[in-house]
Amino acid sequence: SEETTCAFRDPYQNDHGISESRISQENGTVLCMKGSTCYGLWEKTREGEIHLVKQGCWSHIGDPHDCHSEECIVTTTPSLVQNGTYRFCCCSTDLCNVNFTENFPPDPTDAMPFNSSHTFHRDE
Amino acid sequence: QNLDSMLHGTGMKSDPNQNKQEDGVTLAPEDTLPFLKCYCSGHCPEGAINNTCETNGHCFAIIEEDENGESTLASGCMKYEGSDFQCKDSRKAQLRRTIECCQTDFCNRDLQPTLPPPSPDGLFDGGIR
Amino acid sequence: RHGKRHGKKARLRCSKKALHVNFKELGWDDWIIAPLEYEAYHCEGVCDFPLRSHLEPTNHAIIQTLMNSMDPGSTPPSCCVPTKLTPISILYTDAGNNVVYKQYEDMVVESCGCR
Amino acid sequence: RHGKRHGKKARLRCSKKALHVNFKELGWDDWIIAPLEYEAYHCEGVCDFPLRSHLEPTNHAIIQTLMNSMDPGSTPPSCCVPTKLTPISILYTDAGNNVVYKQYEDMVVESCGCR
Repeated sequence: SEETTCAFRDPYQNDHGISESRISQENGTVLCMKGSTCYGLWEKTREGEIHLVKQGCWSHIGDPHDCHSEECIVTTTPSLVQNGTYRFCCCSTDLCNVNFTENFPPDPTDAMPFNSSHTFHRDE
Repeated sequence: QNLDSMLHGTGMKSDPNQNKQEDGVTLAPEDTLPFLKCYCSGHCPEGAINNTCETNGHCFAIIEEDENGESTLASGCMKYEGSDFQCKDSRKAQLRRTIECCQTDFCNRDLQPTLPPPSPDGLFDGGIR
Repeated sequence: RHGKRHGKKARLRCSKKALHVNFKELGWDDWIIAPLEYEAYHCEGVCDFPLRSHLEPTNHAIIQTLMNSMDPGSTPPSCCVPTKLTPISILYTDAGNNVVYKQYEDMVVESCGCR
Repeated sequence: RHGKRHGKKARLRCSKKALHVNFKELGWDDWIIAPLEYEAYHCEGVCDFPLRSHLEPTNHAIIQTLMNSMDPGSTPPSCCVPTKLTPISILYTDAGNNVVYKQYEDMVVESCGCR
């Protein structure tokens, strides 16, 4: 598969393993190695506000079925980190990680259904 | 039967610890040489002197209970690679145990981890510090 | 009768098997953000004589296998273990609660062999 | 009680053990000139949690060990195998009855680990 261009954001500058030459700071993109996909991480507060946390290359997929969709769709229930407010997704087309949609089973213990299936845009 | 036909003259190098440097990425912690000295008991490396081992990761102490309810305290060296996983351990291990990690010379000599309380359903909520 | 043992359960030879790892079940969904599960595979099965080439045996494994077939009581067989592994990417929060993207090496079995 | 288990045989942890190889007993003294025996060592013992640094565990071996301690029935432990091997030189006669000197790689265990 060809190289993929992904949206890139790493406020902590602590990504391990991405060489500077592949990052274009002006338009906030990164050229990912062959076979890589894109990922995005957002924080969605209880009030529904969306904050971009991180975006970049997802180079090694744990599960062969993961990350092959053309859009960035949050399909798994978020982890407990940050009280479950993080939204993670990965996808395989150029700049597919600019925004995300949610489509995961609501957490049974959660009173308010916190998942709705519509698109959230990148922080401007 | 001829050893030659079975054995290969120039066998494959099986050095699992090649230095994994990729397009300019500096030496990762997992590839640094041992620098930390730890106290070891229970299972020291071959040739260890004065119960001392060396590592590029963490020292640890672990208390664990065996099938007969007998508990043992052991300590030693843990490699950097995978220490995220080993120091956090899993709370769902079948046998009760607690592991503690630290990163200064011989810091594990005085660690006294305590067993987690048994949980009602027989499994326990393993403690990790 | 090529390769068939009638009446006796064919012994499972060294090969790659499934091993689904669920970080939530390990209790790590309080520091790992993604992925929360992945397929790691594992290696299982006997390493018996002759060791096939796809098992990439070392010379030592070949010698040990021969010694085991001569006297199983005194020498254990060689062991079925991963010979090629690949990494996975993990997003997690570190001790300072920073979100870190890291490539963890040797997390997924690509092939098994006798060593 | 540091590291002692009274009354119960301490489980043998992964370590290097003797394995004396005698080419004569293998019936190879009709083509191997020298050496006719050598010490190959072998690796034996349990790989249990936590995997010490001298056992050079891979991340996969660590994850598999953790999964085994959660459910020994569904996931086997990682295996104690050679992680460093060294060669030996052998003098033998080939099919054309020529005397050949060859270095055979990976014939002697230098260190063991869990994989």
